[in-house]
Amino acid sequence: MINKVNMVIQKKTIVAKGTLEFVLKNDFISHHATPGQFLHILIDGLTLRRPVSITDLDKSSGEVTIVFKIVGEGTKKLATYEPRQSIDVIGPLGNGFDIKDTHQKTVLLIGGGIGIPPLYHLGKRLVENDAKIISILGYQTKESVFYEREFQALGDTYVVTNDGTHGYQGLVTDVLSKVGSFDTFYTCGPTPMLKAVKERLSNVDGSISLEERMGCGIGACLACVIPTSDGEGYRKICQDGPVFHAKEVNLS
Amino acid sequence: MINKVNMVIQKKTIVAKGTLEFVLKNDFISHHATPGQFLHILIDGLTLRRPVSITDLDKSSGEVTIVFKIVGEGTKKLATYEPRQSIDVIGPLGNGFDIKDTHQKTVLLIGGGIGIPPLYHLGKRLVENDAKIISILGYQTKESVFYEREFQALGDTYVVTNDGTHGYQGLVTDVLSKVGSFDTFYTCGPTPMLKAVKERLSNVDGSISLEERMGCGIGACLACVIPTSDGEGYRKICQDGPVFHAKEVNLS
Amino acid sequence: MNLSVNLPGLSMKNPIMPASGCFGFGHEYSSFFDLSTLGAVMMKSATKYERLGNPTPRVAETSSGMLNAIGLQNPGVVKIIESEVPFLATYDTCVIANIAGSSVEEYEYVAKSFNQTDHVDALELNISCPNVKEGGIQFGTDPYMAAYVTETVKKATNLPVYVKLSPNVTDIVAIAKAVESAGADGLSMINTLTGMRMHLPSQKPLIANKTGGLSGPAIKPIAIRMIYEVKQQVSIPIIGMGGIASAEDVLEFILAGANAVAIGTANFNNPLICPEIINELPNVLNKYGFNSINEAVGKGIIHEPADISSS
Amino acid sequence: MNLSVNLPGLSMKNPIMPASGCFGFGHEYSSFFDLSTLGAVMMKSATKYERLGNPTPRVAETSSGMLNAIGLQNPGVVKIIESEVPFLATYDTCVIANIAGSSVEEYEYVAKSFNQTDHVDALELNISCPNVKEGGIQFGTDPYMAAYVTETVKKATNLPVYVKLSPNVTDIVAIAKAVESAGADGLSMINTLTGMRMHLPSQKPLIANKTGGLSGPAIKPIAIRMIYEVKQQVSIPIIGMGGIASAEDVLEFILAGANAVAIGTANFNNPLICPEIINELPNVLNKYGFNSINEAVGKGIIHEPADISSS
Ligand SMILES: Cc1cc2nc3c(=O)[nH]c(=O)nc-3n(C[C@H](O)[C@H](O)[C@H](O)COP(=O)(O)OP(=O)(O)OC[C@H]3O[C@@H](n4cnc5c(N)ncnc54)[C@H](O)[C@@H]3O)c2cc1C
Ligand SMILES: Cc1cc2nc3c(=O)[nH]c(=O)nc-3n(C[C@H](O)[C@H](O)[C@H](O)COP(=O)(O)OP(=O)(O)OC[C@H]3O[C@@H](n4cnc5c(N)ncnc54)[C@H](O)[C@@H]3O)c2cc1C
Ligand SMILES: Cc1cc2nc3c(=O)[nH]c(=O)nc-3n(C[C@H](O)[C@H](O)[C@H](O)COP(=O)(O)O)c2cc1C
Ligand SMILES: Cc1cc2nc3c(=O)[nH]c(=O)nc-3n(C[C@H](O)[C@H](O)[C@H](O)COP(=O)(O)O)c2cc1C
Ligand code: FES
Ligand code: FES
Repeated sequence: MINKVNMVIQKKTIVAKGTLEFVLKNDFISHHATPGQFLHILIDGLTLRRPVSITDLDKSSGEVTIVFKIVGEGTKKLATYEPRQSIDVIGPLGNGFDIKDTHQKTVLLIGGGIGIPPLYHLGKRLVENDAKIISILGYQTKESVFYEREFQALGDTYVVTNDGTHGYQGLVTDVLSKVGSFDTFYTCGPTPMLKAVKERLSNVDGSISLEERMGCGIGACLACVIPTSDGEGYRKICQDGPVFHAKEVNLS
Repeated sequence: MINKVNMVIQKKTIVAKGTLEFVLKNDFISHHATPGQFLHILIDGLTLRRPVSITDLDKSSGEVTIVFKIVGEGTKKLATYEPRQSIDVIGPLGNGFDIKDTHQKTVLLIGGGIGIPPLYHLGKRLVENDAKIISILGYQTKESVFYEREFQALGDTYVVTNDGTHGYQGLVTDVLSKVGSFDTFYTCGPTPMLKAVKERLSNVDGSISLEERMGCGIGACLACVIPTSDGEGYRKICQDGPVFHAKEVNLS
Repeated sequence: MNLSVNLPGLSMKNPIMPASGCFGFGHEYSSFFDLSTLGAVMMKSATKYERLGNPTPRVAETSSGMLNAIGLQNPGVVKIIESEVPFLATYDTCVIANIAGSSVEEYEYVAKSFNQTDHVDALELNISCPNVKEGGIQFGTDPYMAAYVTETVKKATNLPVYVKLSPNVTDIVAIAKAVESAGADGLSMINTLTGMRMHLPSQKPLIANKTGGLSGPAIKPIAIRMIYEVKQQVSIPIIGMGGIASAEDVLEFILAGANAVAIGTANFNNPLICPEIINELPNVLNKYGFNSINEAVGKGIIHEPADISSS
Repeated sequence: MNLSVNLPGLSMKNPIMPASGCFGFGHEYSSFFDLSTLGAVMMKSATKYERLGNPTPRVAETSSGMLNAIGLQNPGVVKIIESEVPFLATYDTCVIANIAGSSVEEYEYVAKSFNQTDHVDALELNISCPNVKEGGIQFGTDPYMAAYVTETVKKATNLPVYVKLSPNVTDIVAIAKAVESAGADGLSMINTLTGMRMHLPSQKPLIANKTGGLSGPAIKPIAIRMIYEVKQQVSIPIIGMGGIASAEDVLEFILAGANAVAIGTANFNNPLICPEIINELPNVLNKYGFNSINEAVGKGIIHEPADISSS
């Protein structure tokens, strides 16, 4: 179920350099959203909505959290919104992570940059499902690190920064050898990272969450497609994804 | 002297239905503006600035007042601005009313609707110049009346509403016969009103302030012209006006 | 307030329809509102065979607009008739099938295919998609080619044919007159204007196809001008589109000469835009003194030469 | 950072100049900033005799743009040379005289007149003003006429000639190539797109001239696309314009193939836009790895057929 709703900003926090957390309130979204789903946000003065993942939610309070980084015109404008303002959202959108077979399994979460937010919501639901969580979180530099403690509360967490100013130095794939064994993985981040992860873990069953420029966000305009690995056509990231089986799609 | 400045909103008041008063602060504008001059206001998201007259100013406090009516997209947006926000303004623009020969003369002010605001600033300067003021103020209806008491403080004031819900019923020209004798007149309002006034007072020396859709606001783009009555060309309302000798320009 | 509009093949309860390519085949938007509220639905362009479309990125934001280069991705006319038309047929709204092709034969084939179903009320010929270059672009910018494809399709179908004009031309009136002479039952205008953006970090065009079609409020004044010009020179009806996002916009198009209108890009901004406009339209017509849509059609046209320059 | 750009007749300290018609003859803006900071100034179009222009309203707001139909109001070339050029000559900036006409003879006359002053560095031929219809419009939309007027003007002047192209055409490359062959020293592109708005209360076109020229950020993607297309087919330099409002916009135009750029509508929004962009440009070039303007020219062009549609 998808709806167009207004979400009132409850709280606005700077969680890292140029990275904001909004706590929004809406019962419809908080009741229907599953991990990996996203919101399509209308920003004043812009033609296209902006897709942002759900980072966390609380069904009882109706609160839904998003974390976003200021990268361009849209996110810059969104960052000027203040508590009590309401934002126009379509959601919850897309197909999230499938967690039904994770009971008592060990699950590796691998997130890079703005790919980290949806993994937090996923991690919480996995813990509820009695899975054991290991997280690898990759950031550019110390100043851009967010949610480190939140992930630590879920399980072992390996932080990696490109410049080594915090945690390990390097890329998320550089610490893969340290995490021990796991049954499955879920990853979200920039495409080069996803490709590297997919290659390194080609013998493990896993899921990846993808990004692409979007129009409608609901599957009608065919803007956000990704070729399937069988060469037989495209899947729509906004509707069939953003989460896919790692083997299902071709990252180029 | 013209400048691009930021003016901080000090106070925001609804003075009549859909009509707002902003008290703005800027020393440059308050020091240089003369009655009849206007500000060219940048409104977020719009391509063209919006011209709005200066209604009042106070050199000592640096406060400049504008009064505007919500008529379209621009004024609607401007009305959402709140105290402490700052607005980007070019000003003071145009040639204002010439008051140097008004010492101890009787001056008739005739304003209609959003043509009334600049006459208030003019009236105050005229009183300082020892002129006697009579005002005729025309509004649509009772709810749209503003600044009645302010004008009464300057001199005899005749209020006219189209529907007779306040003051006299009819048009500003309908009360011209009641005001007694006067030496000169200054008028500002919708073009049909200005034409009627010009016709009725064709044997009196007077000045009229005109409106036209503007581009630059400073005389460079030639958007805002008005034919001269000698048939020899155009004058620019933003730069040569908005105030003209009644006989100088052709109202069509 | 009478919102109904009757055009060849289209007996519509109101003049509002989603534009081709911006509404898929209706499924997704049907979860937001009842499609029966619409005057009609214009389906995504159909080609003879499945088309996979262009690489991504396929869209980009521009000031008051967007670029798209989807590349006519569609499952092919047979699948559309099998799997998509029956869904739309369950709603009480008119269905317009949009046809694209790389050759006259392809247009003819697809048009004939739509004769196989009872649920399509009219055809719209997309002779102007700027993102397909195998020849498609030629149809929309050359009056002879435009007339030729129109004539061929008219012979192949029993359905009324609306020809969708490209704005990327010097003389849109010439194209409009050519397709009218060739038997078009109506026009739909405008398609997108060809545009481009550069991506500074990669120093490459932002859209993988390099150029894309510009749509949205940015192009509205161009659409209104073209409809105004064409209306005075043809007698077939016009479905207007290009940047419409409010009931006031609809009235601007109608005054300029449109008989009905389509809404494209605005659906992405607000999936409820069509029903909201349908709801608001009576108030706007009323405010400006109209009792029906038909009363307002072309009312803004001043019948004298367009130039009043003074020397 | 090296911002200097050398084009025929124009030895400029930076690639930024105000566009014709949006800056008058410089007087008004000179009270906001020192005109010597500019690479060049493009003067308002000059005609043989004084022109009074069109009735008002002459401008209208549109989404991310504006319409104008000034109608080439100007005091005539003699007065411009007498009263306007000397003022600009007091600044350390290049001066480009823009010429409009209703006949080839008028262009020729005005071009010859500008030979009488030492202070004009180049001519810009406005063969594309959509608001003058006595024939002016023909020059801009027909390759033969465009070449003919270019050739005639080239013979009449010693100054380099930049031909300003109209975007209201099917094939801008054909016009560009025609004027290049006719001897044009450079191109300037684009002029405005013809547009219209309806005024709902009066049920008439909002602009007294009915149609007006659309400018501003709305048309930026169209300008970039046209420059990109033309750049690959001509070897004379291009002065780009159309919706530029930031140093990032300038770089988009340069990557697409512009050698320098002009700024029009944005001056109305912000009278300090030209010096602000000049100030910001080194940072933007630097951010994206360039050490000079020339290094970036055309860097965004991918040299292969523009179409990558997949079937
Ligand atoms: C399913 C999904 C979930 C996402 N979740 C998050 C999140 O939780 N936190 C977060 O910070 N970011 C997230 N992103 C990325 C976010 O959508 C972009 O950062 C944002 O759209 C940039 O907008 P802008 O106007 O600031 O940038 P601009 O570069 O000015 O945007 C221009 C256009 O490009 C699109 N665009 C730019 N970058 C991206 C991108 N990476 N992915 C998709 N479209 C893009 C914009 O939506 C817009 O249409 C997500 C993207 C997707 C597709
Ligand atoms: C010199 C001058 C002084 C003015 N002083 C005042 C004042 O003190 N108080 C006040 O309420 N209004 C005043 N106006 C009118 C005011 O400028 C318009 O009401 C305002 O621009 C409308 O903008 P909008 O976006 O709300 O309306 P829209 O109709 O959406 O505006 C569309 C375009 O038309 C222009 N426009 C619309 N109406 C007018 C108009 N009457 N005059 C000029 N341009 C117009 C707008 O500036 C804009 O470019 C003055 C106008 C001028 C020329
Ligand atoms: C994403 C997208 C896809 C489109 N696909 C098609 C199409 O398949 N066939 C077609 O005739 N027009 C297509 N169009 C053009 C629209 O139908 C419409 O003519 C154009 O977008 C102008 O209207 P708008 O400004 O309201 O969007 C598409 C437009 C967009 C934005
Ligand atoms: C008010 C106005 C007047 C213009 N007058 C002229 C003119 O006299 N001659 C000319 O060649 N172009 C003229 N133009 C076109 C501009 O020079 C420029 O080509 C166009 O506006 C696109 O640039 P922009 O989007 O930055 O404004 C005018 C544009 C505007 C907005
Ligand atoms: S964004 Fe429209 S189909 Fe995915
Ligand atoms: S608004 Fe530009 S000259 Fe008056």
